[in-house]
Amino acid sequence: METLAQIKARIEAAVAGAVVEMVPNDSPSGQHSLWVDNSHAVAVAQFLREDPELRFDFCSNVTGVDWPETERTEKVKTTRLVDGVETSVEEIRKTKRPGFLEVVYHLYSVALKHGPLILRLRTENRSDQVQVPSLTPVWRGCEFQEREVFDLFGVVFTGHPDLRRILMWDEFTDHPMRKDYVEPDDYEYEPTPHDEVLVKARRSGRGEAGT
Amino acid sequence: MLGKGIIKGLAETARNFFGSFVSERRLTTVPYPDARQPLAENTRQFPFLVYDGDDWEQGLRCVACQICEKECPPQCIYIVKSKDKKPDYKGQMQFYPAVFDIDLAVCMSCQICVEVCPFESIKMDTEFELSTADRFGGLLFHKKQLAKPNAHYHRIHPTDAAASDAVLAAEKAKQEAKARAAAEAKAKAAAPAPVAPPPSAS
Amino acid sequence: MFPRRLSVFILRQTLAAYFGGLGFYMTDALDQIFVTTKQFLVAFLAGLFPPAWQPLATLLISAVVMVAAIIGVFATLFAITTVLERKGLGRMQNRHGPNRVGIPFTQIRLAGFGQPAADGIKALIKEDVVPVAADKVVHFLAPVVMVVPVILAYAVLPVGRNMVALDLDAGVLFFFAVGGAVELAVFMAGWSSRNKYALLGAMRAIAQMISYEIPLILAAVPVIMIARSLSTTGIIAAQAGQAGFLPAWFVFTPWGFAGFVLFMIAATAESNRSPFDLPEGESELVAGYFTEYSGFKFALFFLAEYLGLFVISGLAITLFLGGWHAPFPWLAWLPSWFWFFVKLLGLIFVFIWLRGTLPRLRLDQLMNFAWKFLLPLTLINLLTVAVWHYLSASGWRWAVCVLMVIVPYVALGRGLWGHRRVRKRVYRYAE
Amino acid sequence: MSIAAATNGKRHRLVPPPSPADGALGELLEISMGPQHPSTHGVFRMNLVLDGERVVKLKPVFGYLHRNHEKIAESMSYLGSMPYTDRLDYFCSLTNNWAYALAVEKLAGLQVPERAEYIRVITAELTRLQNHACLGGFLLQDMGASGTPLMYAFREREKILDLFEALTGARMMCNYMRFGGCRCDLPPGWREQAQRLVAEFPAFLDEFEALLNENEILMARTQGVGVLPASLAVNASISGPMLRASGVNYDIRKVDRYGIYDRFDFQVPLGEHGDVYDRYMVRILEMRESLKILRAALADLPEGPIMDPKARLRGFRPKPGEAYGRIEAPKGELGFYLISEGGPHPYRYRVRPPSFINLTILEDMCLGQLVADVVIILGSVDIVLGEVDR
Repeated sequence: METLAQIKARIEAAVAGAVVEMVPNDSPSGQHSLWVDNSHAVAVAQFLREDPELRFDFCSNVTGVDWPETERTEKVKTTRLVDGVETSVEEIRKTKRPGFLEVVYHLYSVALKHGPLILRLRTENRSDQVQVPSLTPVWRGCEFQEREVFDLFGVVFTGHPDLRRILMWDEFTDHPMRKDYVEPDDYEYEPTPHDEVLVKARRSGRGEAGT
Repeated sequence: MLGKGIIKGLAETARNFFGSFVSERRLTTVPYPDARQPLAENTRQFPFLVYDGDDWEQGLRCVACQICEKECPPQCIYIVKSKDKKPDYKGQMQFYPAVFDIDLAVCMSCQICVEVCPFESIKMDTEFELSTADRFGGLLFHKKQLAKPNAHYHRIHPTDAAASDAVLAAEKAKQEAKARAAAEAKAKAAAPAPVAPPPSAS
Repeated sequence: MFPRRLSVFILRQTLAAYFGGLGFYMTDALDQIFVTTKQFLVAFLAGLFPPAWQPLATLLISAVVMVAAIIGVFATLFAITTVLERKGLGRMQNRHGPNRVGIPFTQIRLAGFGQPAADGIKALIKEDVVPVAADKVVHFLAPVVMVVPVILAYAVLPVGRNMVALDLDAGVLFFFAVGGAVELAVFMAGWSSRNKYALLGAMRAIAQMISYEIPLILAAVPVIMIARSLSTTGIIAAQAGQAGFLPAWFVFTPWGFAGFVLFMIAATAESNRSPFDLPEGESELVAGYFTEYSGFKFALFFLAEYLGLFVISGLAITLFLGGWHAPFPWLAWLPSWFWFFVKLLGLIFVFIWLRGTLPRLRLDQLMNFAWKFLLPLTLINLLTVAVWHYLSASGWRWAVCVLMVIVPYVALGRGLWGHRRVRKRVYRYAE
Repeated sequence: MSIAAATNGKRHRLVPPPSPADGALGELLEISMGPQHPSTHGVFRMNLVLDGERVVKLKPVFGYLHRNHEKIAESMSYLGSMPYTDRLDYFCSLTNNWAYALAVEKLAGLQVPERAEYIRVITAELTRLQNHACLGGFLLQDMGASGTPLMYAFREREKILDLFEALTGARMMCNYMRFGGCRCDLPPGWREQAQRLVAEFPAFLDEFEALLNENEILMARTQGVGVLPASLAVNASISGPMLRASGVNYDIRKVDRYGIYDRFDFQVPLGEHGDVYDRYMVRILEMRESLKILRAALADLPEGPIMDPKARLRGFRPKPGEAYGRIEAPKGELGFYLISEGGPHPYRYRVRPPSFINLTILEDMCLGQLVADVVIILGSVDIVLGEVDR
């Protein structure tokens, strides 16, 4: 398989106006990915599937990732002229990353037996601009997985043939895989001897995700 | 010809029909409460607490470090640490669990508590006939029900129990050597040396 | 030891049967024991009535005694068969089968033969659930309508020498006519339940039972042609004696063997047994037409199914397997009813064996099988029996008739599954 | 047929669903097959629209067993999720363990010792054997075979589960593999017991094949039913034996060569027609190939450690980053996608469940077939609801 940079260059050459960005991955797995802009995503996907040297005909895995708005405080050492003397000052810089939802596609090639190529699509925000284009017309295998992402994350796939909830029931309103999801009242609740344990767990903060 | 495969299949079932009367290999099931299949040595069902000696309360190896409670994936363990301390098998003063409950209705027999326990105190039992009519309390096992002697552990998992005893013996020997060294140092220095801190949770 | 004593006994009885010795009278009495008991019972009970009423009373009492006997015997057989079937299937599947239920509150397990009692009690005390939307009257009547014709069919079934409830001249005709009423009950059950599975099951059942009734009857016709009788006792009488070293049963002729196999296949389908159990195919239609039945109504369906199985096996025995005749004259000292039930249990075992082995057919294949395979074969079999009748007894007759059976079988078997060739496949491997 | 040419349409379909406007349809019958139905392999539901007994429309409905495994895993330590993976595809807990361990090892850069790799291959292939054997049984059960093939398969499965119990302590919920190795070494005598099983297994396969392979009813029921062409199979991300039954040579054991699969000599059986019979036969033939792998692996099993010394049981915090690890599970491609933020919990934990994705194409395969075929097509997909619903 070609390197990711080469693929990126070829996409940009083949699909006019496509914005493709490399997303590095620092872990030992070294699986870097490509972020594609929403308006050209289908064309890029089409190209990836049809190109005789890439032939990514097998969309193995589709999943969502929720990135809520985060405020990162970091201490940055800067040099500044204080009273004419250059001194290094520690400065607390707050960076605010707006929240968004991400859809990750893992592509493989059955014909040429290579992969994975990881595509990422991102929504504008987490509340009202949650559309990304559906890649189901390109890879049929995305159908149920995109439905699942819609169900659990609330990403709306434009162009999906049958966008309904798949794992939760139709009347359900929230999206449980989001990081800020709050469990509704459990109407089927009944007391068990296990309750004390759960209360304790919740007190120690273990019940919440990511703590 | 039509029917050849069907006749082959019929011959196969007939062979099994008669075979099941004569061949042990074919008839693998046993009439359960009357006959039982032997359990493998590694078999695990639900956790129990090991105690040394005869008194289950004194000999309990658990020091209420609560690691298993933290690591338990379905959170079925509930421990309350004691206020006071009692000597453990090494003679060191340790906390002990004032309450140690395991909700076996929630436990999924994953053995992670056993793996993370640094004191060789929680092990997996092979008892599985635990059905009860009491939905709310029947499977909530308390410290007394959970405590079982080391001899029981030796009976159900002899290899593991021997290894576990060896680990404890080595630690005890280390501790004694350390105490001896400390005592010698103390004698030499003739000054009060600090007591070795008890191994605490993580 | 016991086996030796038994073998001595068998030898003596066999010799006695041959030479008309001392044992003959004894075996004859044993053979007719139920007949004489009935006569005694009827005479005794009728004697209690005033003389003017006695002819009518005799008739009535005789009928009641016979009905009670038939229901009692075959219901018991049903109970035993359910256990035997589960045990047999279990053994084919390398399991023990039911071996728990015995006498309650004791450790006596009776090898599991207490099971039908437990099942029966359970069925009786279970809640009888009727769907809200069901047609309640029809829903109630269906199991009753199902059982009645099946029991009626027993009237013409000879279970031993002189042991037939009603020796009709048109016995076989009566049998098929009554058997046809079962379809009505099936459709009543399926329709009245207001359940889609039940409806589909009922539709399947109707299609299947009507289709298979034709080959069933046509497979029986050659026997009627040769025996020149529609009476069941007449047909059995035509199979008495020996033909060479084999008994003179119709199954030991080419047309008879073909007829027997065709009859059994059609009978399997008629009684909704695997591999033709589509109307109740549990993996597709949950339980088919009796999906919405529970408790004792369900038990009645179950009973009717098994009674139907017994009676149609009984007819197969009557038509092809020589009825209650012993296979060899030197075994004739065993009572006739014994031989009937031995043959019946043998056929039941075949049904269980098929059930334990074969997967189920699909509906269109089932229909193809009936109309494109069984029906032509039964029609050709009519020709075969005519040829058999008009050729003189010789090796030629055998050869011609065997060919007339085998050639159409192979030819029709080839084209059975339509244009699609069904065959074993060879697979390729990739490195 | 070139794959690209066949997939040029907007949405890839086998049979266009007939609409009532066609005029060919009579009154339609809607049936909700499941969630309580004997042959939907759990709490699976299909909303069927039938014309007579012919399927006009089929919508799979699931989620009855949904417990949000992924969310649970996000609040759990990395190790704590391992026993939960057992419960995904509860028939094949060891391959689930392996896929998860593989993904975490990629994420954290752990090396698995050779002996542990051999043990993983052995347990995974044993898992494959029992899964495929039981699948054959379940398929025949769906076809109405009164449980005989299933019981034969279960008889052999018991022996494999005995091996699992001796090794891991549990028959089904093994929870055996750890990041960087395996939890414990083989107990004494295990290898010989496994070798005995491998030696006896072909006899079972012969018996199974004699019972069924040539059975005319089986062939008539399965051949030409639920055909899935290769191009559609690839486009719909079908994986595992189902993909290979359509004639696509794609076995992750061969493609990724994960673990030590490049050391073993085995072949990949391929179907030609992509129908239910091919799916059944490919699994039967795969069992024979698995036996080859097992024979070799049990013979060359080296001595040595079974855990990476770098691996830690508690306080395991991989560096930030992400990894996707996949293996050829008995049901298809089982992948785990993990994102770490450096904490003790995964930031995102995703299972790529093969049987869930293989269901994508269920409607296409069933259109125009009969109700009885729907059941066996579903059976040949080989789903486990624990994994579909997660």
